[in-house]
Amino acid sequence: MNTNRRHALKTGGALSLLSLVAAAGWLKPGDAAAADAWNKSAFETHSLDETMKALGGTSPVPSNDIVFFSTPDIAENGAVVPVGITSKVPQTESIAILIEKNPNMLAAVFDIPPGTDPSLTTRIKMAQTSNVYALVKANGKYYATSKEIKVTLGGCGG
Amino acid sequence: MRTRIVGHCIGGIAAIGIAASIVYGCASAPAENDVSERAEAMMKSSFKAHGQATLARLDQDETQRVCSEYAGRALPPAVAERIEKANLETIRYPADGNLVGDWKSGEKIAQSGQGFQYSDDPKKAAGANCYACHQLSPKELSYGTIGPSLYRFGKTRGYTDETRRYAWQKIYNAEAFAACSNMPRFGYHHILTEQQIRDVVALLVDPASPVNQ
Amino acid sequence: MRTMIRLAVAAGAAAAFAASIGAALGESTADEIAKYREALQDGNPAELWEARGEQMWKVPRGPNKVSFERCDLGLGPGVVKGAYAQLPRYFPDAKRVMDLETRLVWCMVQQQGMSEADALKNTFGNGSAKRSDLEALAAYVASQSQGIRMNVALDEPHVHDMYRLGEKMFYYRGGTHDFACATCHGDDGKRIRLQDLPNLTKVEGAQKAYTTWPAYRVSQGELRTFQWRLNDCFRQQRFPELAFGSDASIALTAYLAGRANGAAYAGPAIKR
Amino acid sequence: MADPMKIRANLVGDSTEVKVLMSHEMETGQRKDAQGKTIPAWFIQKVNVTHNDKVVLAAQWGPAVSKNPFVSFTFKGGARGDKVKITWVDNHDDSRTDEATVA
Repeated sequence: MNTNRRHALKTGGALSLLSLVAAAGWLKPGDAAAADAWNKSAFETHSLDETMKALGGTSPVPSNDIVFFSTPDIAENGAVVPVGITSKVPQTESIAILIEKNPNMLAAVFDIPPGTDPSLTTRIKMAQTSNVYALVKANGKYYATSKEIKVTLGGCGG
Repeated sequence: MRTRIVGHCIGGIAAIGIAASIVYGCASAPAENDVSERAEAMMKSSFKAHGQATLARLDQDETQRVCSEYAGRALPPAVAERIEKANLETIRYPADGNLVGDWKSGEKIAQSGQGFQYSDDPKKAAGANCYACHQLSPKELSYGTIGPSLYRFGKTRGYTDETRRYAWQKIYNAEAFAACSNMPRFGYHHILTEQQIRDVVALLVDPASPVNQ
Repeated sequence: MRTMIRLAVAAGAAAAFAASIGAALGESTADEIAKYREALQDGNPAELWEARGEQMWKVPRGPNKVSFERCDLGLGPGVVKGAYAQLPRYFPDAKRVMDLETRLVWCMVQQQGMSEADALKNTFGNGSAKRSDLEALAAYVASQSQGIRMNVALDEPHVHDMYRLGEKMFYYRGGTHDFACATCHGDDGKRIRLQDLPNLTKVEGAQKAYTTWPAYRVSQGELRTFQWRLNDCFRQQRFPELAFGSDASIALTAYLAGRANGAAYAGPAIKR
Repeated sequence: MADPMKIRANLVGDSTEVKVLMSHEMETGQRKDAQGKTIPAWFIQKVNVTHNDKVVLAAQWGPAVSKNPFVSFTFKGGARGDKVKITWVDNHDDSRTDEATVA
């Protein structure tokens, strides 16, 4: 099971979560996310099975045009992990952050209207060392990149 | 002399009068011993018992007292020798003579810092928190440097009876070898059980332990 | 987002940290942890506490409906600018050396008419259900000393005496683990797990450490004051609990603040 | 009621840089209290940023966004004195709107 999961993720299984999300009608071009109802099902995806079931759309294309910045490889504390993402993919419409090993994979989705730079920073929680995906929707298509962020133990009482 | 002193009423501290009046009564360059005594009295009135951490924890044994007195300065050789000798005498060995346990369990003990804090559950086994101060298994990136690296402890020293015995003694009472060492005396203070010490010894001296890879 | 001073301190600390552990850990880990700390500097939630504290400062409080604008932190009633950089200090009206938190409690009780129990409710906050007025007030007052050099009056006899007692405490070993403050904070270039430990016996170490408290602790999602810092150090030392505002807490604060004299205050900071 | 946000909006060249800190627990619903009872989830779900009534950023969040959230981003245009307005709504339907002036 575990091996399967890992294998699937490496071959883009996790990224297909976005297809699920897209299929659920989220991230419609030009929409402001806040105007929509909060997308409960997308934020409660926590196993690959769920994602697999929803495999309908195309998987995101790995892209070197999506770059993490101000995002360390090692976090001193998992409660606050700074993440910065810039997309150079033309016509970027939205940027999402997914954390593979969190109880729920999807952390945040930002819709980027025309006129706003496709670049932002925020802070996320990570339960453990994990791959973090930056997923971009541009001109109706999905692109992604990922990096591993290590979460370290700290303190004297630990 | 003093009217109402907010801080002193905080947390139900009583009997401050004595310590405090001394504090304000002797403001001009008191003798060093006097400062030590007043500091101790001040601490005893400023800390409050909390769960398993009772005020008795502030009572020092001879080793603690002498090490506090030297305040980080080098000890005269005679004093250091006296402390080391006294601590060496406290070391006890397992009745069955077996000093080496299971390194896997030792690794867990080395990772855990639980135990003896007032916030800890006293019913749970304490850890040794070795990684807080030492490098051990190279797989653990998050290690401290207060103590020396113990990576390849057994491999470097040889897998001998002498090495195993030294590891036991050092964990049991580090002051037996280095007076005023920063390392807790895990056996002397009963922080770890006999079996736990065996397991940590194994982590250090078992050729199969990740520490010796 | 903050002043240049704060950024400069952060960058300096990050560089020093990278240098101190680079050899032991491999450059990459040290660099990445330094990067992590740097990335946190831009946007410090301590500001949320400062804003709440500032608002609280001006509002009439307690049964007497008196605001903190009557509270004398040592530079005159209501004067906040630079006050933190001179604390702890001796207050003749209380006949006692006080740190910021103890003085705020004194003003709440003596001027605003609150009971001590009320003033000391939630000294250490825990989420929105248990918010600490003291932490917010301390964050605000401390923020008003940014860039101002620490100047604790060590020549004042009461403060000097507390400084000496605090120094003794710093080296006092006890408990089940034989720990003293000096166990972890008496040497250069050491760390516990990955956290670098300031050598508080050296002036530079004390300056770097003291001038960044209060601080937002990302591990707790709370702003913590120096009283909390000491309280939690002793918990981990396996000592009994250091009482809030006790003489021992103020003596140790006087020792560390006094050793930080001369350094520009650079808090409230953001820390692991 | 929720605490005010801390918003900064600064003109940098021909763009406006927005940085915001929000006061919120962002409780995951995964943690347990001292009695072993699960602490219910409580987190911001939607964020909307407008500049002169035009949306410049819209977000949906799960509970994996850190406590006391921070976001920074940049949009083209803006002039000193313009208003940047930010609204968040959490899963208790509590919400908060604050405004900052572009400096």
